[in-house]
Amino acid sequence: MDQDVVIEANNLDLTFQTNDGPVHALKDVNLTINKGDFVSFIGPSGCGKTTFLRAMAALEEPSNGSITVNGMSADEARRNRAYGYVFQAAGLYPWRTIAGNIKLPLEIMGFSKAEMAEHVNKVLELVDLKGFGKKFPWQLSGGMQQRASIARALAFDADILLMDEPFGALDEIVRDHLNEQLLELWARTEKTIGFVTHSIPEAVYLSTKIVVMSPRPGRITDIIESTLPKDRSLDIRDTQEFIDIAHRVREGLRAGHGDDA
Amino acid sequence: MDQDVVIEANNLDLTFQTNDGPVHALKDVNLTINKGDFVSFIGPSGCGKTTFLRAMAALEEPSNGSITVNGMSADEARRNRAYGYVFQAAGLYPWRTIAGNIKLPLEIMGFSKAEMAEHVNKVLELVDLKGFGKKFPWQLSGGMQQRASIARALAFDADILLMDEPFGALDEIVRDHLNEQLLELWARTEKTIGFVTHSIPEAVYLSTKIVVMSPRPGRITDIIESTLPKDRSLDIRDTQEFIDIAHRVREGLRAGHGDDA
Amino acid sequence: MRSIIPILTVVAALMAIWYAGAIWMNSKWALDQAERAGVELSLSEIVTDTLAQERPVLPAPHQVVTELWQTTVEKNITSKRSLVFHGWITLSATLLGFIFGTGLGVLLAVGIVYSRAMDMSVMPWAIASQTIPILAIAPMLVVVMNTIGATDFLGKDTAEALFGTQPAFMKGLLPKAVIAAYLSFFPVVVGMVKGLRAPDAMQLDLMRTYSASGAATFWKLRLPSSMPYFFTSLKIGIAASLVGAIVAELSASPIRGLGGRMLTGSYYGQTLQIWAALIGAAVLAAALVGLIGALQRGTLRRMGMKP
Amino acid sequence: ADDLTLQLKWVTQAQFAGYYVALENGFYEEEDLNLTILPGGPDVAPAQVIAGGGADVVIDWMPSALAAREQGLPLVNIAQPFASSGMMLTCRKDSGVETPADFAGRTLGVWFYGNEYPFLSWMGTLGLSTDGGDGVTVLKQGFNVDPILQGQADCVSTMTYNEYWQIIDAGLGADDLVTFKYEDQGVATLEDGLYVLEDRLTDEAFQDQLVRFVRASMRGWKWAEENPDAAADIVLENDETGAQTEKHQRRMMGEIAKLTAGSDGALDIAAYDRTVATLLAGGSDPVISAAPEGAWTHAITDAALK
Amino acid sequence: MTWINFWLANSPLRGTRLVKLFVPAVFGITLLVVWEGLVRGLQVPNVILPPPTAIAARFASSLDILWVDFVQTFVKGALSGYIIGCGAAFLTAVMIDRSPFLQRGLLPVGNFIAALPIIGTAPILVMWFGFDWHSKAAVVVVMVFFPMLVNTVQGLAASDHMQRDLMRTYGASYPQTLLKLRLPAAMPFIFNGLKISTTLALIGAIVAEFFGSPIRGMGFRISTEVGRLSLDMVWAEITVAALAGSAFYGVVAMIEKGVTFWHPSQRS
Ligand SMILES: Nc1ncnc2c1ncn2[C@@H]1O[C@H](COP(=O)(O)OP(=O)(O)OP(=O)(O)O)[C@@H](O)[C@H]1O
Ligand SMILES: Nc1ncnc2c1ncn2[C@@H]1O[C@H](COP(=O)(O)OP(=O)(O)OP(=O)(O)O)[C@@H](O)[C@H]1O
Ligand SMILES: Cc1ncc(C[n+]2csc(CCO)c2C)c(N)n1
Ligand SMILES: [Mg+2]
Ligand SMILES: [Mg+2]
Repeated sequence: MDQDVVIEANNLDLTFQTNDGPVHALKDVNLTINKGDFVSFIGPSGCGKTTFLRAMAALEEPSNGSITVNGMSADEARRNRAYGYVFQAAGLYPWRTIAGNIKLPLEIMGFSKAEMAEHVNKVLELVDLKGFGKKFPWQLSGGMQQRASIARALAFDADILLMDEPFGALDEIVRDHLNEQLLELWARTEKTIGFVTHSIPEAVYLSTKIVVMSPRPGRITDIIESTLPKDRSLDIRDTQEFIDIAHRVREGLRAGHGDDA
Repeated sequence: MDQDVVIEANNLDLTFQTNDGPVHALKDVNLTINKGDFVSFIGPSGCGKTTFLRAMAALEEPSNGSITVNGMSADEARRNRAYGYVFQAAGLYPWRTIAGNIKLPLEIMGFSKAEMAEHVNKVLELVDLKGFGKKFPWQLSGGMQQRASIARALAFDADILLMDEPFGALDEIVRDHLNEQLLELWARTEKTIGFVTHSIPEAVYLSTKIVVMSPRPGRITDIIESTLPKDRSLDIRDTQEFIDIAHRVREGLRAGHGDDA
Repeated sequence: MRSIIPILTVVAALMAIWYAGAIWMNSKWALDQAERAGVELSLSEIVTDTLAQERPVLPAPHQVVTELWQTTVEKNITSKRSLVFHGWITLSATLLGFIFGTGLGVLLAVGIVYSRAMDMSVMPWAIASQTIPILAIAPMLVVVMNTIGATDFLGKDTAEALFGTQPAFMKGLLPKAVIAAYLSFFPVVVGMVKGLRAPDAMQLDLMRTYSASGAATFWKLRLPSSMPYFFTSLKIGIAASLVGAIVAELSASPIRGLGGRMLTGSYYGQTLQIWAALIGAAVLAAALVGLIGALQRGTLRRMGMKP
Repeated sequence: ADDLTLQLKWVTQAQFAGYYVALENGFYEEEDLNLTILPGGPDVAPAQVIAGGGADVVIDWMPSALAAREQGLPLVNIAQPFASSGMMLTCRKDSGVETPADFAGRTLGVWFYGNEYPFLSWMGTLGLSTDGGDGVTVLKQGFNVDPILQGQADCVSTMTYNEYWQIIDAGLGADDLVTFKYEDQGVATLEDGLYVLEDRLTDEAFQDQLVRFVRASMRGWKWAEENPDAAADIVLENDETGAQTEKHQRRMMGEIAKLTAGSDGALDIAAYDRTVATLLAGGSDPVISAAPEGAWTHAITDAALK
Repeated sequence: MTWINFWLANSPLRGTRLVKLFVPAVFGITLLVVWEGLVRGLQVPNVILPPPTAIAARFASSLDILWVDFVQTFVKGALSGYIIGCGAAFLTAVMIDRSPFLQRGLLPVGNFIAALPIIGTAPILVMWFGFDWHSKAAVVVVMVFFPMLVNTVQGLAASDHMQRDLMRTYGASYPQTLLKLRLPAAMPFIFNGLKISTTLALIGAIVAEFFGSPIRGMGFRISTEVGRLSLDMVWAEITVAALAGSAFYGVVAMIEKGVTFWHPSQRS
């Protein structure tokens, strides 16, 4: 079991200093993610989901406690290019076309020209943006930009995918479609995925593990191991098991809100 | 009846010229919105919802056809400050605090100091951001930024509210809460609301009229007049009537996607 | 082309002001002269006199244009009396200095952005360097460069081997270019430091998730984001470079170029010659700035920055 | 041929005709010298150039050369082609200045950059302070005579051979002006002389080069005095700025000839002593504090004029 | 020496004010020591480059002259010219920003006029405005105008689409958009111009004095003392210029930090 641990957070604290006092974004967070896990993070807005994901990717420095990835520090893992990261906002570079944006990580990681073209085409198709490769970001709708940023993270084969509300700006049908695609990709490649979402059904449908968080200070209130089989179709959402898990998540979420209202 | 028309689009066409050819964002769009309507726009990503909303607010110039607001041109209406607009991305000014951002329209419209403070407090509370007034945008989570931008649009009493996926980055519970708040506000103030969303239940729950759109070129494929009573609680989502309407919307949406896949 | 009419309008307004100014400023002299000669001048006499003085306080535009015409079109461009010849002397120092200066400026900016030690130690001294009056150290610099023999571009012998005779502009080019570079590197440093720091946190974080090397972050993120600042700096930098070249011409030997023309014009009281050189320099500056503007528009359009 | 570099005090003009004539007519070549003439300018200090090794011989005015000597730069006068001074103070008659007694309270334009010493000595002997008050108000005059034309100064410094004529050219008549020649006021100081660094004079080979250089230069000056118009034309040809006019240079050559007249190149000791006395007499603030030693030599001219 | 700097700059102390002053000081002292060593070692004549110790001695013994010159050149000439020039450029930028017609017409012509080189304009401005500080201020005005104008115009165009659209939805008037959006968004650029102009102002005021001046002022002193070969005095004046200029720049940079705290380049 032990060699399968990919991400491990121990007593993680993270405090931001701001102009009017410190903000405790994460407090005493413990979590173990194993290889091949699909972990969803859910919780009220501002509870620290993004901060936690960023800490895993070594984009934030914990104030206390430790976080290890693949047995090394998060920062070493970052330097080994262990992550594909999708930011909450699309964050495309405005001076590059969509194809150029997707190509960016490939250029940096030294892919060949031919490989790049192939990867770009593949992921553009995956997110349903074929034909938009030559457009600039501001010529795309909000949802299209978000899909482009997903494509950018998928273009290279990182073992760990960290996705911060990737499907927030998409309609149900595209979302369902991308959910299926993502599950398929995950099953095929055995990636480890950390996934922030606000949609309870999405979290339940996708995850092997659901982490419920609550704010001020941000902490984990519940960790739900999914009992659903790894191989899932969309129909699974009508099963009692699914509904039960969703219920438990909703309760956790509500409790988190209660604290504070 | 006729004097109640607030927004009227006639044979609206809108084409963007891009580096690789024109994009037909809107084609032959006709729509009438009456005073006090709550109109939702739903459709696949890239179908022109944002563009349509922007055209109503005179932020885009139609290539063809006309759009009138309160009997005048959209641009005149804009200059008469008829709109409150929530953009798809938060778009807060980084040099202003959250409270400062919310104050912005009030300053422009010449509110007094006392009024400003009052309005700011009220809407900060409404979107559950009390205590964050003094923070700068980059110190807030994505969802908090979006709520701040909603607060900014609500801070002054525009007769027409145009909201582009305002609740996209919020979790179910906050979302439900804000949905209720919004309905309450709408019922109390008789505002006319244009609302882009990707959530079918949200569209059905909120709207008196649901506009289903489909892409390439962007056009209206269905307009559904809701038969739900104006006074709604969240429980209404379990009624058959609600489920029927949702079903019709889903069908329309699926048809739109079909065109293209 | 749409800008032709506005430009012409503004130019016309300017000319009107200029003519009025010429009459006003030169009239004192005309009246003075008349008084000493004991005659009364009518208004029209004043106007004709003020617009045709040989040593006007402010020459009339047509006088300057005539002088320009005579010293450009009507002179062989290799003649020492041709403004084109002198313009080229100045331009060559400007361009060489600009290339040095921009190169140095960009390098320093990169160093400052990437190394905290450089940021803290170089920046204050770069600022201090610019507060040193260039006209004061230019002569010292010329003397020193003269002493170590670094005055000609390529050197006389090399140039002769390459071109037969040493092209005139190469003689004494280096000190002028160094001074031009000295003035032009600073705006580039300031603008580029700001520009290279312009990427926002998320854009930088993206690079960090790729564990991008410093070089990759530079080429793919910092440099593209700095482009608007870069071009603005270049525009100021090339104007500064021209000023540097002209200043340097006062301390260089032999005295020539547009700066030399201004100096000797002033020394021999040839107001028209000063103005012709002045306008010549401004035309040069405008052309150079315009060129960079065109480059900027082209680049930014290719980068999809503006519809 | 031996390479030799001469740094002029100012831009190429008839003031330096002798050297250009000698160069163009091959006088230096005949002496087996390969002479390079470096024109000066407002921002070129000949003493600094020679200190930096940029020139072998420089042309400078004696006041500034002696001041440099006091600063620790051992300049030595090896020849003095200019016998008399061309410096004047030129005033507008309508300003009311008629004699030096009228200077008090006036605004006077003066050249600085090492050219101010004769003026300061003069004011010293007149007992006028130069920092406003009951003395005179001094302006640092630019390159040109604008201050007097614009009425910003009552008097400006002029040279007989240049600035004075610019005032005339500008339209003021000679009878609108009052001029005070330093020669006439008894405060004349020696102008354009040839200076080298003292320690190099011990080098026999260099001495020999200087001898040939001075000989050829004086030949040039003689020729220029005899053929003023041709000399002016030679100057014009060597002017890199193309700014000089024939009229002005010919007239300047004529005036210059008056200043070089009477000099065979050898320094006149009486004139030297008078210069030193003037500089030492500068009131409370003399230009030099003690009579210099070894600031001149006749060795070169003696050999050259044999 | 250098390694001290690298160590300090990367040590945990790096944020402290002390280190911020110390690091450039170490660099500067290194420079001065090398200078002193070179001048003495190579026996460079004092009339070419005096050693720092000689300059310091001269500085200390001439404080009264240096002060008078400083007031004449910096306070009267540079500062007033800076304020007028930057103000005028700023207003021009705002003015032509409002009118596309003027923008297309005035910007190229404005660039053109501002590109007139100081060597040419200084004698003319001295002729027009007299010998005292007024003409120096005028030279400074002409010199700082262009950099300030270019930066401000560029800055006023720097707000992004959505930020501008927001203002449009409020039906904001032009002055409101200017005040609440375009100016704040332009601040990073405007401060760029202001910073570059600080050094230009000082240079302009000093250089202008070469073309005629009363007998005080930093430029007057420099040009006069070069002619007199008192290079130590020249460098003492240069030191004053460098100190005053750096302080001037530092003040503007500090204000910038306060005003544009929100810009990514100011957050690290
Ligand atoms: N400024 C622009 N220039 C060029 N094309 C544009 C521009 N803005 C939008 N488009 C194109 O117009 C179409 C409609 O875009 P719009 O933003 O209206 O979509 P949307 O329905 O809001 O989608 P989403 O749900 O993803 O936000 C898209 O194909 C988009 O690429
Ligand atoms: N750079 C920062 N400086 C100061 N405070 C910050 C910063 N980033 C985040 N915070 C604060 O940390 C807390 C957690 O923010 P985080 O972005 O992790 O929330 P989240 O769970 O991702 O919320 P959302 O669902 O709205 O995106 C918030 O209270 C936020 O205000
Ligand atoms: C800055 C400046 N300094 C001196 C002069 C005057 N000047 C011109 S030629 C000459 C004689 C020396 O060759 C002198 C004293 C000036 N016009 N400008
Ligand atoms: Mg978040
Ligand atoms: Mg949209």
